[in-house]
Amino acid sequence: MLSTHELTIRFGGHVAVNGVTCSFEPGTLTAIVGPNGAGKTTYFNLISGQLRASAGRVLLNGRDLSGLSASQRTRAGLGRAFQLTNLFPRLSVLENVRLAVQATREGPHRRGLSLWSIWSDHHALTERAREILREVALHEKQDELVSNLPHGDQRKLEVALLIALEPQVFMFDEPTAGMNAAEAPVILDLIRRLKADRSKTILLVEHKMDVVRELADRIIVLHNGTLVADGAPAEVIALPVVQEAYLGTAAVAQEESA
Amino acid sequence: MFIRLLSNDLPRNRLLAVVLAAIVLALAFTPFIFPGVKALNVAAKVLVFIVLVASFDLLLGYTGIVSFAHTMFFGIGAYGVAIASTRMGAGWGSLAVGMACALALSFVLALAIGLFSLRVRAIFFSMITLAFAAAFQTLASQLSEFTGGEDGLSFKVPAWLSPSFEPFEAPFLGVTIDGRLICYWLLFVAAAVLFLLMLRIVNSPFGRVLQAIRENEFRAEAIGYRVVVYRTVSSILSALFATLAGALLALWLRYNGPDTSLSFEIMLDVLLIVVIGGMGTLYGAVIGSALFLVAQSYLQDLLRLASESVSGLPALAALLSPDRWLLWLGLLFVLSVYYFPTGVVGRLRALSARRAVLPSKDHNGAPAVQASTR
Amino acid sequence: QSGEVRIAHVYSRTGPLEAYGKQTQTGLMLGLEFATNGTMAVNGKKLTVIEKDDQGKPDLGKSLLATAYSDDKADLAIGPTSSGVALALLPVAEEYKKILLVEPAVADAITGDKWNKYIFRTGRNSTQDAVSNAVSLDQPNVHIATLAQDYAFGRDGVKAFKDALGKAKIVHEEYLPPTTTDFTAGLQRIIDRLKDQPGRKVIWVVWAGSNSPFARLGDLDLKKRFNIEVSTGGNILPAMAAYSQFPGMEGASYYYYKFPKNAANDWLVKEHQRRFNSPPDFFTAGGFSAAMAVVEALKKTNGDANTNKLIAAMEGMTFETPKGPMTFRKEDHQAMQSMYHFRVAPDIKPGQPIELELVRELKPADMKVPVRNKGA
Amino acid sequence: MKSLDVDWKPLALVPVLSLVVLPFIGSGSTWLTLTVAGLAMGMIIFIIASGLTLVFGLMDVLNFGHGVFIALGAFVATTVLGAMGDYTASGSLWVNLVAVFPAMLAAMAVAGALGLVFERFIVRPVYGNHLKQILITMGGLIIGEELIKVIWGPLQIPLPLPEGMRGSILLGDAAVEKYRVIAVVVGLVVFGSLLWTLTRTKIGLLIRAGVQDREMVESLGYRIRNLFIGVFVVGSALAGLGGVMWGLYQQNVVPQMGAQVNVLIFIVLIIGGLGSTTGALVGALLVGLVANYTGFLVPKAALFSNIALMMAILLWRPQGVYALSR
Amino acid sequence: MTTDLLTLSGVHTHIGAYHILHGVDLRVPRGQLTLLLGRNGAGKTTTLRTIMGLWRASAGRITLAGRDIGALDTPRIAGLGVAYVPENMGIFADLSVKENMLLAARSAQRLAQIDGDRLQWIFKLFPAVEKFWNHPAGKLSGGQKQMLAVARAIVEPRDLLIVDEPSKGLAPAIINNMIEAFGQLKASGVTILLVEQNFNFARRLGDTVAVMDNGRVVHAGAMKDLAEDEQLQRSLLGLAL
Ligand SMILES: Nc1ncnc2c1ncn2[C@@H]1O[C@H](COP(=O)(O)OP(=O)(O)OP(=O)(O)O)[C@@H](O)[C@H]1O
Ligand SMILES: Nc1ncnc2c1ncn2[C@@H]1O[C@H](COP(=O)(O)OP(=O)(O)OP(=O)(O)O)[C@@H](O)[C@H]1O
Ligand SMILES: [Mg+2]
Ligand SMILES: [Mg+2]
Repeated sequence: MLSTHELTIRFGGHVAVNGVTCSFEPGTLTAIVGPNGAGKTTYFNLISGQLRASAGRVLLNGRDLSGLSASQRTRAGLGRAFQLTNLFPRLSVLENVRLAVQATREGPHRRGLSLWSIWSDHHALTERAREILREVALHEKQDELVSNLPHGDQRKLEVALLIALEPQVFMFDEPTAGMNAAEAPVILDLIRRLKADRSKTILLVEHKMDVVRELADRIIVLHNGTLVADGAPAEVIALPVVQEAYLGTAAVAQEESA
Repeated sequence: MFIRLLSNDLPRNRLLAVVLAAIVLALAFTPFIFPGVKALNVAAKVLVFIVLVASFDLLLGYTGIVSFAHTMFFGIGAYGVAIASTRMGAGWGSLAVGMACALALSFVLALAIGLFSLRVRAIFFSMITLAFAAAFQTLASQLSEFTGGEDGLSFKVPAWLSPSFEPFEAPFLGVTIDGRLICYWLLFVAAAVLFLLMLRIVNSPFGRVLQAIRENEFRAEAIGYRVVVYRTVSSILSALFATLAGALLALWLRYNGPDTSLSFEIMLDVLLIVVIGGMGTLYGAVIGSALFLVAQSYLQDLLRLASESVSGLPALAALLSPDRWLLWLGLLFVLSVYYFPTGVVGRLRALSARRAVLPSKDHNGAPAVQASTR
Repeated sequence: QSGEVRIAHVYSRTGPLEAYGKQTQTGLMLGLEFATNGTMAVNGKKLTVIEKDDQGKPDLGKSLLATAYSDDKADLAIGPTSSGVALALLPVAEEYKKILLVEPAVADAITGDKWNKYIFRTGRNSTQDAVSNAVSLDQPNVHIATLAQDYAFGRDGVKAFKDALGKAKIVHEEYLPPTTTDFTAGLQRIIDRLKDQPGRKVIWVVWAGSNSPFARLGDLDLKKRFNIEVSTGGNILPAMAAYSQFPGMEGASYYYYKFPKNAANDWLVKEHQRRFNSPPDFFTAGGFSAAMAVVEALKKTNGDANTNKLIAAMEGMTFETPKGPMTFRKEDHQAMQSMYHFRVAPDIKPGQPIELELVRELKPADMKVPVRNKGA
Repeated sequence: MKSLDVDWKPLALVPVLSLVVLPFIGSGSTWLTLTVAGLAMGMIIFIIASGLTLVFGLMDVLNFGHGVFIALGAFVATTVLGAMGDYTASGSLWVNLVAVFPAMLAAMAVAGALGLVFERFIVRPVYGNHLKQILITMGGLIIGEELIKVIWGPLQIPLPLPEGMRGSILLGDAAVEKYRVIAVVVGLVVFGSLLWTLTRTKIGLLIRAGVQDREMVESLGYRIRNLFIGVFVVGSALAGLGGVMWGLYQQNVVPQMGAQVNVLIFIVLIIGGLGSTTGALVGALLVGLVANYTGFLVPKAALFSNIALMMAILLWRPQGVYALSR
Repeated sequence: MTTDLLTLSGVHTHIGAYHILHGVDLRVPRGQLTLLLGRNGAGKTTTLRTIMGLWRASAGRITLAGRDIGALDTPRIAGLGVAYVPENMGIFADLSVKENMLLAARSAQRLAQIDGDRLQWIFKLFPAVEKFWNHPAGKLSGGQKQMLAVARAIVEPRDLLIVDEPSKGLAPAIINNMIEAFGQLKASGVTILLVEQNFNFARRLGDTVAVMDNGRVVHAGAMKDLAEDEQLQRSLLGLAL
């Protein structure tokens, strides 16, 4: 189980995430919503270790991760896909995934610190990487350079890397942004399948409310860095604060209260 | 077997393979094919530079670290052998001691630099190493007690490797085998072994992680690799190989001084060779070194011919004067960046890969990937 | 035996010492021409000069000299320009058992502890430089502060200078980084030490390079303010332009074209002026001397370029040069030669072309130059 | 407003440093001599470094060829001043200026013109790629240096200081060279005009934006090409001016002088925080002062004073005193 | 009677060796909002970039207010009164939000010269712009950057506004503001060319619509015809919206 306790970060005077305490059970998909700049991505960054919290703790299965670096947290079981794609552009699609698979391996070739073995001999890694590419329907492009891929395929690969890491906790940050309606289903199906495996904890940041409604077991709402609502999707969406500040159904959207 | 020796990293282009094979054969049989002291000296220098440039490529091409302090390690290796041989007298023992001390010193310095490199921006780091390399050179000439100062050290090597050693009476294939040639072949074997070792390293899982870090350090960290560790290990490895290259140089020259192994000019040559050969392709080190050093060694002779042929035109003759060979070297710098952005190896491989690489894309060969914050 | 004698000239045709190296080459060719009366042959043997550009790099120099001796079949070699290169070349001459006539590299060690029997030198060594300067300054009640570059060349120079002084007193030694550009601190230390000394007060400068302290020394008006004088050795003409700030300054130099009066120098000055429209300089004279030494030696062996014969001929040999007669000392093969105690024209204005006056010719006998190659 | 907050600490470093060493030096007049000379030296260094800071700070171009423009400026000055012997020989500073001023203008013009060519053929293909910039500008440096040798010859050329600028101003026992006072004035003028252009006009903003996303700047309707050329030309011209100042200071010029000052300039830039004009000034002044103080107090350490200073500053602020904030 | 402010006829564009646009014909009527739809990779972005002169058309003709702009360079085209919000937003990350805005205001040398009322209007639509006024723009959240990108394009009045996918990553409330903003701009006479994936957004704003596929415009007509015709949607866009 993943949980955060009073997680806080300040940038100068600006508190981007403010005392967020929350826990996430395995087998549930929690959607995190909130206005732009509410602190959703920052909250992810704090959990996965890209940013150091000014205060508060992150716990995974009772283990305190707060002092660990991003790479250590990944190895502890936190997996993260990014809002803006963030890949190895001049390596092939297959190698991108293979690197992620290798990162999870233990034993003599542990994380590639072995200088003596030859990379291309690691058939097991390659097989696993191919398997994952098939899952996201990228196997036909495995030899392309990532920099030559269209945007939608890069988003898919981003998700493939996350799967390759085999984490306990999956964090998706707007996985379908910039993907058109015809392509998004591949990713959404994948998330659905992950969800079916009851042992995984899934966190999803998403602005498209139809997607959220369909996938989420639970919604939490961040606003100005604070957790303002938490509950079942239908309830949360109905809350006035969510309606006004986020969905903006009021005739003129309210100014963000500073 | 052969493929395993090359760590499954083949030239991937027929022309490239032929050229590489030709270079290796030419180097192996230089004493028979190209008689004369000059040719042998050039060939020996090529061997040393193959190791030096490849070790720099490990850092630059594979890890994306731009360091100007690489010649520092080269110098340490050369001084190690030179100082030990001067103080302890010629002998295999002093060679071993000198190398061991040099490797140890390089290890410590590279560790420090590796750890330091994480604190500062990439470009900042390169300029700091520039200042450091200059300071180290000053230091070397200041410690004249040990290093012989500006004048450097001339020393003797084990008898087997010195010119006066002639084990066979009769010439072999018209060439008298002497200590000089034995020393040359020692260099050849050492360079080959070191090169294959480096090829192995870049093609190991470790090497792949280095490339990942070069491409996107931020993401490499995010999928669970500790960038600090990899960077540091890579900078240490490359320093150690450079140190060995320095030792080979000293062994060959039986001389070392600040200008010979520490000067910024060598750093520039190394940079240029990496670019000409092709960054991030160890084979580039072989092709680049051979091309560049041969050109450099015979450039003045060529220019002499050229300027004599245009002696009617004083302005042109002044430009083609052998005294102005550096001018042409400078031009080579500029042109190679213009026309060989991916180096000879990159060019050849792109040809056979037939995967059209967009022109706009090969202009972005910058190793210093600026990681975004998200 | 072939019909020619092949002479390799290894020098800095390019690189930091390009300016010096080229003078040597010019001088060498003129010298051969003069010494052979324009025939460029001795005893019917043609003299061929093979040029090698060491670019100021010792390692390259080594390789070039080896190439010259072996691939190019040079009978003997002359050069190089830089001391660092010269020291690296010494073992090569020994390996190939051929003569290396060092000109103009100055390091003492060349004819000192790194010497071998194949090494001769027509150029002056650091000690000769320093001693001649010492002789020109050595008077009772003279207080001297030295200013030198902080590396072997500077320190050796000061040491030799100090050893040669008898009556004058050194009150301070200042060593500054070779690349110093702001001399304020160093000069301030010197001034602080020197200004309250009695008698004649002199700052003796030994400095090589374009970042010279003379501009600063000039601006400080030391003569007027503290009655402190400046003294230094000679240099190439462009570098001596800075001396015009010190009218009346004294020192000792290796060569200045107006000083020596002999046939060789007269011819050299006249021909140089005619062909290059400028007077011959420091290193031109050096190259010229080396040429005369080689021709003289070959004449003695009747054109035989065999190394051992040449060595035998050259040891103790006295030969004419633009600086008058020189003699290769038997023990270390260093050419003993005159130096010139000069004075900058007293009425010169700063910025004007330099003009030197001869105070005294310092003959070899006037200078005690120790032999330092014992044990080599 | 945030942008008005000035970070005073680095600026305070200069006076603080001078005061701290005062007791160690002891003599007041010696201290004064060293301090004034150090500050003035710093100003000269600033002038030669300013063009590079500008080019790096605005265009993110790491120009190793900067030294060529310095050398070129100095060589042009030898030619111009050489032709105006009547004016330089006069003891009057004003008459001297009649010669020096055109020499400066000519040096800046020639260096600027070369900058134009340099930008077109050397720098333009490599915007945005530091490694290639390093390589190609290094090539430019070598070519430039060799061309100078072709034109002016490989020899050192004297560049005597005009008569009226020689000598020192005496303040009690302390001597301040006249030329250094002139350097301070020139340095302040350069600094002032740079700062004004960068903070009071939109040009600075535009160029910085152009480096990050050139297409966007063009889409906003600005012709970035000309601006880039302009900055590069100004940077080169400043280097030319620096060359004149440096040459007059040394009183001679050599073709290698550009390469000789490269490392020094880079150290100044690193201390200042790559690309910051104020930082470069602070860095240059610190380098000037520290060189003099250590040179006086512990001459042995003077060799490494620049590096030590740089390390100390980086320990305090890893990005230099002003990290890219102008 | 509407005239066309912008027209493309038979425009071909090559990127490197690739032939991307195969003869695009497009008309953008003055004072209206024209939507450009199409699946990923259809060539929408390429069309916009070609209009801006960022890619050069290899054949065909582009006119703005009757004038051929095919040969003009980007600054010139922008100078004719065109504002552009690129797909990647084109934020100057190292500059503050304020400086980003100042640069977009071409006629203003200093902040004080920007029309204050207009600025207030922008602040109201995109509160993040005001809130982070002095912050480096690179530190903004994804959605905040998107707001800034649009805010920049409208800081001064322009005749033609070209926007590439402004709604991606925006919270629903801000999407409403964006719709509001485009509505007001249109009312003030600005012509808008918009690429948008979010069909709801598109439907509420569009007057005319063009659908692209494979580097060609395969359908052009009034928005309401498309909005009401599910059959047409399915055939053009691959799904009903
Ligand atoms: N490194 C940083 N320095 C300063 N401020 C930051 C930094 N990172 C984020 N912020 C600020 O923190 C706030 C939260 O940003 P965050 O990216 O978490 O928003 P978000 O909820 O993901 O928004 P969006 O939906 O637009 O992606 C924003 O106001 C942003 O400007
Ligand atoms: N710089 C480029 N180099 C090569 N091909 C490119 C480049 N830019 C775009 N393309 C190709 O051009 C085609 C059209 O791309 P474009 O970006 O115009 O599509 P789009 O309609 O805007 O798609 P999206 O909805 O994903 O933004 C795509 O196949 C794309 O891969
Ligand atoms: Mg976000
Ligand atoms: Mg698009």
